[in-house]
Amino acid sequence: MNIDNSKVHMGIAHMQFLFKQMLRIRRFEEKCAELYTQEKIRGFLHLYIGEEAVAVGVMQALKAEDAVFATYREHGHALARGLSMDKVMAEMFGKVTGSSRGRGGSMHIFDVEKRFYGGNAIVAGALPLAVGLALANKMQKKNDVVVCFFGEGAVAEGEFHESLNLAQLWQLPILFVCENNGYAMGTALAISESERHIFRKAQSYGLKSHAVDGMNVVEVESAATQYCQRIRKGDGPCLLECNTYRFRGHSMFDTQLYRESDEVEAWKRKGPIMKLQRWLEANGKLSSAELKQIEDQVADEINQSIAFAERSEIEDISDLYLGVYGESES
Amino acid sequence: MNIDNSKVHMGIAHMQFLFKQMLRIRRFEEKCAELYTQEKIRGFLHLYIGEEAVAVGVMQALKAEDAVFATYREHGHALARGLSMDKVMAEMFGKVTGSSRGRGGSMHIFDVEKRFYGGNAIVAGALPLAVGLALANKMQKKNDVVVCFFGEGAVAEGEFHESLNLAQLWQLPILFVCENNGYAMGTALAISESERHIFRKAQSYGLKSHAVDGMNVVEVESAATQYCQRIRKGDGPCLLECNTYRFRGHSMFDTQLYRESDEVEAWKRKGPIMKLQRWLEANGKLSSAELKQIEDQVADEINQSIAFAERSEIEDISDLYLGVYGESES
Amino acid sequence: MKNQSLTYREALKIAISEAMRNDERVFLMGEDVGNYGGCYAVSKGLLEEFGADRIIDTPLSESGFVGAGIGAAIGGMRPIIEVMTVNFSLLALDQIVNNAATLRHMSGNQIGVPLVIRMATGAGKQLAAQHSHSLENWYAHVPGIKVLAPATVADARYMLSMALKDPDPVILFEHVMLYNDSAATPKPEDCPDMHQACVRKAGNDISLITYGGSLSKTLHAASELEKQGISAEVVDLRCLRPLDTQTLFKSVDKTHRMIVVDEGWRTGSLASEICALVAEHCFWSLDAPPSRVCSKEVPIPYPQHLERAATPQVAQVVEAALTLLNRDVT
Amino acid sequence: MKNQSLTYREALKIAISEAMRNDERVFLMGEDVGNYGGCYAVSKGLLEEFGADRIIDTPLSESGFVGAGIGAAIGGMRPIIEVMTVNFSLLALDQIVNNAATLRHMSGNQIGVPLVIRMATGAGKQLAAQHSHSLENWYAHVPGIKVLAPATVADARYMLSMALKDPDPVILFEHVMLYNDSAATPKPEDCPDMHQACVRKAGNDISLITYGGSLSKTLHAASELEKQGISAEVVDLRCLRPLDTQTLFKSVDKTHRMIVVDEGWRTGSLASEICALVAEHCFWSLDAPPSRVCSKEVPIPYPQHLERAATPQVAQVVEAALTLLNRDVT
Ligand SMILES: Cc1ncc(C[n+]2csc(CCOP(=O)(O)OP(=O)(O)O)c2C)c(N)n1
Ligand SMILES: Cc1ncc(C[n+]2csc(CCOP(=O)(O)OP(=O)(O)O)c2C)c(N)n1
Ligand SMILES: [Mg+2]
Ligand SMILES: [Mg+2]
Repeated sequence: MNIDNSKVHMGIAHMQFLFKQMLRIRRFEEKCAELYTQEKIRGFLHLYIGEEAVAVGVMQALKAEDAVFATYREHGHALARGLSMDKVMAEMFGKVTGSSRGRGGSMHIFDVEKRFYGGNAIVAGALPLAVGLALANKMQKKNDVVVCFFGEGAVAEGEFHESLNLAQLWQLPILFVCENNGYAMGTALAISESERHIFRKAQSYGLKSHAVDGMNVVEVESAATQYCQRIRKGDGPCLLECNTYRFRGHSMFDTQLYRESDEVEAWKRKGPIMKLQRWLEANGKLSSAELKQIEDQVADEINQSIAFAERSEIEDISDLYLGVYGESES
Repeated sequence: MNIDNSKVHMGIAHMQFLFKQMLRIRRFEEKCAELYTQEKIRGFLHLYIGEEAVAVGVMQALKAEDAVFATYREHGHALARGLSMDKVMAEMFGKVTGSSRGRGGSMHIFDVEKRFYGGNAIVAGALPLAVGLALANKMQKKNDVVVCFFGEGAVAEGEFHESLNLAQLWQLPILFVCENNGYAMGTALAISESERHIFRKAQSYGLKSHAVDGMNVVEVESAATQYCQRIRKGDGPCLLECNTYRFRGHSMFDTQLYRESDEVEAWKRKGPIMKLQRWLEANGKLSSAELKQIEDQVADEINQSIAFAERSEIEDISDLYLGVYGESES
Repeated sequence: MKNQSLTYREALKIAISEAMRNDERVFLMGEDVGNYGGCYAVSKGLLEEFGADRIIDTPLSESGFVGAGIGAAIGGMRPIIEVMTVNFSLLALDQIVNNAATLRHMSGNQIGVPLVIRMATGAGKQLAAQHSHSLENWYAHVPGIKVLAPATVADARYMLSMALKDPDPVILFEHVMLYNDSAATPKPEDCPDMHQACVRKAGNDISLITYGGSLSKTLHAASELEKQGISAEVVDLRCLRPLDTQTLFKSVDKTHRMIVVDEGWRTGSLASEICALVAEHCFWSLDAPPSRVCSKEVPIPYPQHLERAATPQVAQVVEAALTLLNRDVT
Repeated sequence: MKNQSLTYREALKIAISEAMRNDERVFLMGEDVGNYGGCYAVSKGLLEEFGADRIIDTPLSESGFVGAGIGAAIGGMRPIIEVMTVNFSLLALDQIVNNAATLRHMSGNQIGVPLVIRMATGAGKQLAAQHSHSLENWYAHVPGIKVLAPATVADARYMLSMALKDPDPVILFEHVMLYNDSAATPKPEDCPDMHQACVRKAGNDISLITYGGSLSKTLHAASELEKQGISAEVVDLRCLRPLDTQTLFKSVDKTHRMIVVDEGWRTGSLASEICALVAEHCFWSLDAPPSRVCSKEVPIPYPQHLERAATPQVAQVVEAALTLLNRDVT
């Protein structure tokens, strides 16, 4: 793993932090998969396992004022953005203490305090929203960045096209992050895109864009940081393509007929957590005691979140209508 | 005007034919504008005046089996495709003898015998249809070309994006023709597209594409012919960008606040009919007697079409429901 | 200045510019709202007053810019989005239904979308099947949004500012046949709260319930009935979601007979909803079945006689009333 | 082989493969219908049998591939288009309403669109607000299309082939909760003509009108009522457009009381239409107001107790019936 990335100078503490963030997501989701089979979590559950470096890397580039839009595969983004694991777990349990009062579940985690705008289960549906929030920022003369995550499958949707064009025409402060994991459900990139380099598509709208190894958290952070700097200066929107892979099925229902296990295994060997761990270990920056400590901390946090979710109440049915409409200003 | 286009060898008779075709459209529409002020024609009326070289040039590349999809600005395409002027005029009058029984009016001229599939008043709405017809052709192992016309304004719509991607992925026998007249209603290209070269956008999907002078009918015919040959060979979809200009407003309601009359005048001096006429004259291929004869023939045809439309009946109200649903096969 | 009269179009323009002067968060965005002056000329002159930063001409990207409006509302602005006509709003429905209407509830009441979407609706201008829809009832079906149908100059003048004060997305339908209507300069008291239905003419024998573009036809029918000694009450619904059922039921409980006049296609229309409500709640006070005068179930055709035959007309309302009252239909 | 039972899912698959074997114009197209096997596993195995030319995996481009289906139908094919769920069909509505439903009439009966669009619908799987819509009534509002809601395994088995013989676009709604239902191998005679409503249980005291995913709940309610000595008739509408009003009115004229059970949001629902029709046509034979059991007017929430509270349940139907019959509600 190459961490001699010229553009960013990272201390060891930060590298360990990145490692822990990715591990939190990984262990959290492994637990979610279990909880799903126990029917504690229901509906659709889309795991991010294998792709943790993307969310964790990108979030490092953001400030508190920046905003994030994600997809239905957003546990990783929520945790990396700093949402409390308790709230996220409670949301998956459908409890009223969840980040969206339990109404959204796995696909609709929101936390406005963290400027985390969900959780959107319509593929490409969040792109226009992100463009609009960036427009609001620009109109209010704010330099804050809006980040919008989406999969390579979303690129085929008309809303991708409309959104990139608007963002570039209006020179908006927005970072598009394409998580190219090679598949949209069972549809391989070659079946969904005539141009398979998403960054080239973005360039065709005039956006600054390139692709990075999405399994390398350092590379992702470095690229995102540079783009965010650019965006904050008012130099217009960028798109970062992160090449990555999901190790699990699309959702818990997926029988994965569409890909060979060899392919999955090959990608697993490039796993972002394992590689960073090996590098840290090889450089003497992660002793087995330290590793155990991190694993224990993560396990504790997860266990606590489950306990919290378990003991939380479900929303009262009499609140069903709460928030269909808001309260009038005047 | 450069007609030494290396790829196509055109006889003088053909050049005269092109001239007459363009003149038919021009005079027809000038008359339509009059008839509109007389309230014989109603609804929206979008004139093609100035852009005749595009439809006339492209249609020369087509065979009877090929299919055409156009926009709400499609009188020119209909006439150039060989629809009877009587039927087209009657359609504009809303008479039952019109090409669509008068139900469509100016924006919805259909003639299935001529494989002329309208007349679509939703910007970019015909692109997916054209892709589908091309798919049907390919599935039926036919080499026929589907041509789809649309304005540069349509390029911003998601359906443009989805359609080009599908066409290229599936290697369909389709020719997209972008009539780039610089404006979508009052919106200049610079306001609607971050990439102002439409052919470059097409290239970003992998389509073969380039731009031609849309005021030069010979150049348009030549380019369309080459693309159609390519397409018939099974070499996949192409997009031809034709740079052109509409001399009149977007529709009869347009007060044209958005452009300078200087600009309009400058483009008028590049008018496709005038230029071809001058070239023919300069080369001794169009005597004033011949010109007069052509003008007379065109005038006759138009007068006849008006007489036909005038004396035609309107559809009986009892037929209102005809064609909401078809008759069952079995 | 006294008794100066104002058109519906002017009233809307004044409402927009007033809102923009009073609140810098308000801006207007849509296709051709700026340089062209608005497809129905509502915003003519506003670009000069407010500049291109607040009167934003968008590319043809309905889903994109409506979604961007939603995002901008989330970001603290108060956007007025103009979708040229309801016909094109189909392209933005995903954003309206899956995001605008849903975000507040789904996020557990964290996110509001204070947004106004204006669109033209209805038939009458001979614009044929793709430009003549009345889909108000589709929108009225969706929890989370509000739907207004200003039918008078006063409502055009004041409903928009009420809508802008609402914390939720409000869809404002402007019937195309109303723009040229004029009336004496309205005063705020001419416009009751946007949630209220309004008795436009009091009567005792029968209730005629209507909204939007059908109000004037219905009032006309009421005066025809008056000549035949029948006292019809005309209720203008004004707010199509949520419905002011109190005013509705009060009228029917008084007159014991009801006809709904609605330009939507009959099946699944707003008229159906009104009939269902009245049948449920006023069943015992009805002296005759509720009745609907709606559009015929055909795509609206271009020619005037067929367009008229397809849409509700005064004579049909009169006839329906006479039938309900067991009077001879002349 | 005798009495072998079949799931709803299998019945659909058999219907598709049978159609494809019998008619080479038939093909299946949609997101993940091939390699993945269909998002609800309906088409699993069909790719192997028919190959990628007839089982076409599309990119995420709902408007594009639905439009392409319409174009292919015009071009002589008989496409079956799968839109994963009705929620995503919003992205394709423009194509369905402005093209599929409209082309035949608008072209003066020249063009037919023999197309079947299948989509999953409804709540019950805890998929939350963006994945649980029941928008059948939106489609049932539109002239030019037909709408089917197979509620039984037999209908799943045979309605599709009837739809494929229809000369017009047919939308087929498959409720998500039905896919695992199973029944003895159905015979063609178990499936009446697709245009007919069906009395699923005869009764005399009250008519329960329903369709699709609510049929089993309604039958369940009817047997609960039976236990209380109330004889309920259950009518399955099956075809939502055009409606079989004859069967509907006959039932109500017999029982004199009616409840409609419909998973759509109450306001503007199909239930409203049925109530309106019955109020108009059976007014004098009704002994009590018509009544509706529908979904609550909220975006459907994720947790099971709220999802249940938001959608029609057996107990509510029973209660509504007892109320209408003036029985004590226990
Ligand atoms: C508009 C729309 N169409 C279809 C779906 C169903 N669906 C959910 S996720 C998905 C695949 C998306 O793939 P991609 O964008 O690559 O993201 P990934 O799941 O790989 O992270 C599909 C087809 C949807 N949610 N929204
Ligand atoms: C989806 C949609 N949005 C808006 C309109 C209104 N409209 C009709 S034509 C037009 C401009 C289209 O411009 P362009 O594609 O460049 O074609 P041109 O008129 O210049 O030939 C607009 C905005 C429409 N018909 N359909
Ligand atoms: Mg993917
Ligand atoms: Mg143009």
